[in-house]
Amino acid sequence: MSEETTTGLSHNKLAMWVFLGSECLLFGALISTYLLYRNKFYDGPAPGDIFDIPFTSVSSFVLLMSSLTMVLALAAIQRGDIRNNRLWLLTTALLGAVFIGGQVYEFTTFIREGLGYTTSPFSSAFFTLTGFHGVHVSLGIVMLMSLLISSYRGKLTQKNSETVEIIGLYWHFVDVVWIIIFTVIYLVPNPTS
Amino acid sequence: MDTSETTTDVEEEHEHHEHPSDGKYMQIALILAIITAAEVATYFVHIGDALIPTLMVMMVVKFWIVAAWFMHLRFDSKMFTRFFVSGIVLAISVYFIFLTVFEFWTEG
Amino acid sequence: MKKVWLVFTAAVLLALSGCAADAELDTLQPQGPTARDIDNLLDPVLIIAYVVFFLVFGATVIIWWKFRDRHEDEKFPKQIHGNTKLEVLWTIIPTLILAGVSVFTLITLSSLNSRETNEITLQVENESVAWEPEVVVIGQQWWWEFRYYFDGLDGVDLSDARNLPPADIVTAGQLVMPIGQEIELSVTSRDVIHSFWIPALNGKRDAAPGRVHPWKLEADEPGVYFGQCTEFCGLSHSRMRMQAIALEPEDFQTWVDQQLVDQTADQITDEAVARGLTVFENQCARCHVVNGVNEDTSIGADLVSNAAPNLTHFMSRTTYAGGIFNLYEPDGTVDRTQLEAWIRNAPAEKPAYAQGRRGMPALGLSEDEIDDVVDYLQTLGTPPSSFIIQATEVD
Amino acid sequence: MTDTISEEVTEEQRPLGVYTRPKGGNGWRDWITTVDHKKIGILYGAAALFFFIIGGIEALLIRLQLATPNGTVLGADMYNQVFTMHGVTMIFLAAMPLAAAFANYLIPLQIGARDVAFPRLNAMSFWVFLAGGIFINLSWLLGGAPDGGWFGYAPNTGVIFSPSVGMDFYAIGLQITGIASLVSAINLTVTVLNMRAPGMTLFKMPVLTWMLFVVQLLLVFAMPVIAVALFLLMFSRQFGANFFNTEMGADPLLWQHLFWIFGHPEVYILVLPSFGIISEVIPTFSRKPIFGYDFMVFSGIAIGFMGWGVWAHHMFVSGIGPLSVAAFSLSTMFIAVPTGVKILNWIATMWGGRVKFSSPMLFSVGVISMFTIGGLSGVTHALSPADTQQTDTYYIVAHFHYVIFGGIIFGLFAGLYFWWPKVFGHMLDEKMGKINFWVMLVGFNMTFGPMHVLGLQGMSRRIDTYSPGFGFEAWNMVATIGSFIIALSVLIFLINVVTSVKKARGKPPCGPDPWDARSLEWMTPNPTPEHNFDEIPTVESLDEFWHRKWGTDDEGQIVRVATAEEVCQKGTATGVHLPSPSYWPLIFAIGLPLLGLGLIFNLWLTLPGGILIVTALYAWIFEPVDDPDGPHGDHHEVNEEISEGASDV
Repeated sequence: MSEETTTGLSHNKLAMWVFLGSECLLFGALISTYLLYRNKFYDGPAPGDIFDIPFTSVSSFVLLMSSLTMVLALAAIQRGDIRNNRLWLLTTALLGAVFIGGQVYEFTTFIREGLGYTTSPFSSAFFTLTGFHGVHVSLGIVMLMSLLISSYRGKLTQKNSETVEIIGLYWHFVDVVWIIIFTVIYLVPNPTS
Repeated sequence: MDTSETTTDVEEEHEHHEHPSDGKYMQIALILAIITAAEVATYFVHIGDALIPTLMVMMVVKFWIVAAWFMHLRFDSKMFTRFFVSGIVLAISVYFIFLTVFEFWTEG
Repeated sequence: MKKVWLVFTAAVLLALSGCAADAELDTLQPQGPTARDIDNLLDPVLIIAYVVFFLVFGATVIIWWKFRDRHEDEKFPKQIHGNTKLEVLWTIIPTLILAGVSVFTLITLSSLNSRETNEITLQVENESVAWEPEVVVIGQQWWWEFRYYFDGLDGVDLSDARNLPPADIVTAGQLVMPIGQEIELSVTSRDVIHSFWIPALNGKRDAAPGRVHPWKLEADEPGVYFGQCTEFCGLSHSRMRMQAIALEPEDFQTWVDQQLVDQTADQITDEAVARGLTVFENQCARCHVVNGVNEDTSIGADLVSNAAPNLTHFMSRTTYAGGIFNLYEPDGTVDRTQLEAWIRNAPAEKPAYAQGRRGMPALGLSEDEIDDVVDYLQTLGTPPSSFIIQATEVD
Repeated sequence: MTDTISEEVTEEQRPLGVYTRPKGGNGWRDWITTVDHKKIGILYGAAALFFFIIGGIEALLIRLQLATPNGTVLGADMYNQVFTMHGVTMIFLAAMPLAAAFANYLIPLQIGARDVAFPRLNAMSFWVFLAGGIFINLSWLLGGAPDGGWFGYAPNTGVIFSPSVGMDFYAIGLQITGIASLVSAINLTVTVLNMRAPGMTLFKMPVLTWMLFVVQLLLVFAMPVIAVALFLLMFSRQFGANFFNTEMGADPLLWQHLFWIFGHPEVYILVLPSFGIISEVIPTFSRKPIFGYDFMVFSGIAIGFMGWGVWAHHMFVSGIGPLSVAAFSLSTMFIAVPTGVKILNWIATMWGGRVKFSSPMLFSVGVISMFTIGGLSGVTHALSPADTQQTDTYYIVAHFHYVIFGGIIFGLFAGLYFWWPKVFGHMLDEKMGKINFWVMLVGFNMTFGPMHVLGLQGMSRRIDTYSPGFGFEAWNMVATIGSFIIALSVLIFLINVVTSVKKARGKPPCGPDPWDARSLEWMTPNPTPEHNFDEIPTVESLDEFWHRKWGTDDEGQIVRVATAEEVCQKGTATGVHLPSPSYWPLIFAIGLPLLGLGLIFNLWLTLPGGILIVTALYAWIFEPVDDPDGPHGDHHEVNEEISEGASDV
């Protein structure tokens, strides 16, 4: 299909990359907003008081590894190996779900410790940033599950491996955003109250 | 914005380099895991002033590895890299200025 | 096309040359050094702009006359695809002009941001005080407050404008200052963003809640200099005005002396005034302060901005209600009709959002109570000189 | 929602059985399901003109209120809503979609393509934009329009200071139109890169396509920034987030930065299409090629790029530090250079030409002279100390109306007159077009010229009234009269449209090349047939169409080598395989405002909205690529290219 275009690139893949370029500005704005407000914790808990680095490290690692399984799923479908493709797609979705589960657990813990969405500018910025990322991951999981369903209906074959590749690009992007968030928001020493 | 280059627009060679094998992907993931472990270690081992630069370097390396290998930017058309890098560079420069105007860096 | 332009340009030039008679807010008639710096930067650039405009416009007119196609034949003009030298030239020339302009811009900018430390000696309660002229300027919906701290601002935390320590002088609507002095302003806000602007003396500076922005004013001559809030701040943005009143140093000292006097009830002999004081204490004192009657702390809690104008020296000002009504007629008598109308039903006189705790509500006072409270208000403070009263009148 | 289809189709064509595609046809059903970029372009244009008229009525109300001191036409509360909606409507619902109309209609034609890369996404962009536009305007009926200004500065837009639902409509409505802009921008970016005719390198693209391409890139990168700002506002208002809660230490300048990081590129998003349009019109009517094509393209790119580094010049008095002011002051000054280059190049294009002042050309010359005024007053704002006197006064209002009306609306009108025959197959009346221009020019200068004076005399912006005695009376009256003259000129345009349509009824279309034009779109007959090109032309040079008509003889004289009729395609190709219409873009678009209303009024409403959106998305994905029952032509070479060229997303 792609041979027909001027650049030789497929429309869909090019569009996904343009979209990812756009997403950089979106997450950039959210991260900058967070950085601006990380000190503004008003009367509520400070980031340094509540972040649980070991826990987040584990869930970050899970998300990172889902990138591996995603690329393995792509490699499988490109070989025409439908069985492994399904296996890795499912694993990726599961790892993503584990990450989301971790985020839900983290959020509930924070709320229990007194950091609600409206507690302070810091809390609003934190939940908004990580929430946006979480929504991205969740959408990714929905897309992966759709791929799986489509695979079991026999629609996902070597011929349309590009669909897997494009959803994979999105998935990896969401992963690299978390690489940044994990370092900038969690690991860089945080203010305490 | 750098799509203005004239040379590549028609007939960009259709690259079909061999993608890495599954084993290679596993190796890359292992490297990523090691860097992550090192990152997390900085939380427990205090390395003083070098901390933030070290973290940033590790973050960029991880980012680059995922983008280059898992997202295939190494093997794919430069056009993709261009859009992604445009977004990243624009985001970094704009938001860097943004934070500078807020005197974020000097506040500490 | 040509004619329209000639007429229009002539009109613009006329206006720019400062012919406008009634133009208290005119930005091109500076009355102080800072405003003059700005004007001196703008004028030459305006001339450059006119030259460039007439070049472009002249070229268009020449094309119109010389290169218009008058014969409908198929003859083609010389096909020119461009001229790199020419294009480089007209990239470089504007760049150089702008580089020159930017140098002057930076010079003016730095003078705009420079601070002169000049202490003046004031008599405050029989003590000599070396005061570096500083005024805290606070915007709120929809009026300005000015606070004077004669001990300086070093110990004053301005980060929360809704909870400020008591000041020596608190006034509203009119900033009073000595001439020939650079007055340092600390501009902030109690609710939304406003912008403080006295065009004859300086450009504007936003008043933003949670932020303190330095600014300055200096006037050459005594006078009343008009201003208007210029950042859109909600319903009555257009009705948020202010003035800077510049006085000779000795008049300023007199003004300070008068402002430092508190209002005590035992001065009151007139019965109507005494009844007015009762009305004030029962109704107005919830939001308004009169030094000597109630305290300058945590009043106005009914309001979003946490503050209403301090009325201790109400009669010493010539305007009220956010600078939109004149307190005095040109002959110096008090305009009671307007003042009574204001107290009777403020929201009818000036759009506000009283039910949303912004702006003065209608208090439902009886006509007698209104009369009494106006009688009382008229005892607050010393009227200004007739020079100021007349300078306030715009019409 | 689905057509009943009697004929048998294979499983492959109808994967889930239910999601068939509507058939092409005529009437309203065709318009709401169309994926044809030309029809979508027309829809964009019609919707934009509709909103332009609404925004214009709002402008007239503003001018009536300000005609005399102490005006009482609107009152403070209504005035604030009207001026806010005037800005929002004109920028987001009139100027941007009118430019999108040109982009949609012309980009594929100018690069020699059959359609955009993603026809259904293109339809979705339009319907989502329209849904957003209607949604924002619903606020008039559902509790009051936004009243915080189009710039929506925090914290004045918070619930305490703006308790009506107006600002909720603003935040959510602009988010919806933002989705439309972003999707459309990605679509057109891919189209320009991927769907050019053989031989059309980037530097053989018409200047208009180039400028529109830069605009799409700006949109791709700028829309997410306003999206974040609007999310922060929406979360603050809906869920009590503290992004602008200064009592908790939030900084009100956060909004301003995010808004203007988007807002300044937005200015170039608005102005570059107009620059592109007049770069097509001026060479055509001067009978000369554009002077310095490369410079024109590069200055466009430079403007787009530099547009990212000047945003804080909207904030010179906001309290950012003096160093920031100095830096942004300098960057702003130098953005005048590429703009100036463009103006000089247009003049050089006309210079020495044989210039026909037809109505598109008049409007283009209008752009050059009026935009110059706006640009020069812009330089005076770049002097940051002087800007402390000018900002938020009518001097700024004058400045940006000279840019937006003088520079953009005039350009878009030039485009309307120029491409009208291309789109509708008949010309607009030339005489009325010229009258239209002169009336508009006079009205425009009468309205906005005096505002320079008013601003320098110290009249603040966004005030609903002013007192007598400040010298504002006379010029305000002149401006109000001027605004009605502008309204008259728009009326003349509308009358021109109606009478021209009537006159053309029953007559054959105008010839293929009414202006002796230069670019590829004129190689198709007028009006453009549904399939655009019978055969995709191979491009050898810039101004390909012109070069096929004209050559040079031995003495270097320009001579005709072919008539336009010979060069133009006949538009008679049959069986060209075009993407099939679809319901789902529209269904998807209907879901969004429901979601928005649900967030504002009752969360239950989000349920039908969400169901529509999810259904539409899945139906979209599982919809077969082609209408299985639609006509299939013979698959010769060209047809293969079409079905492959336009993707199915």
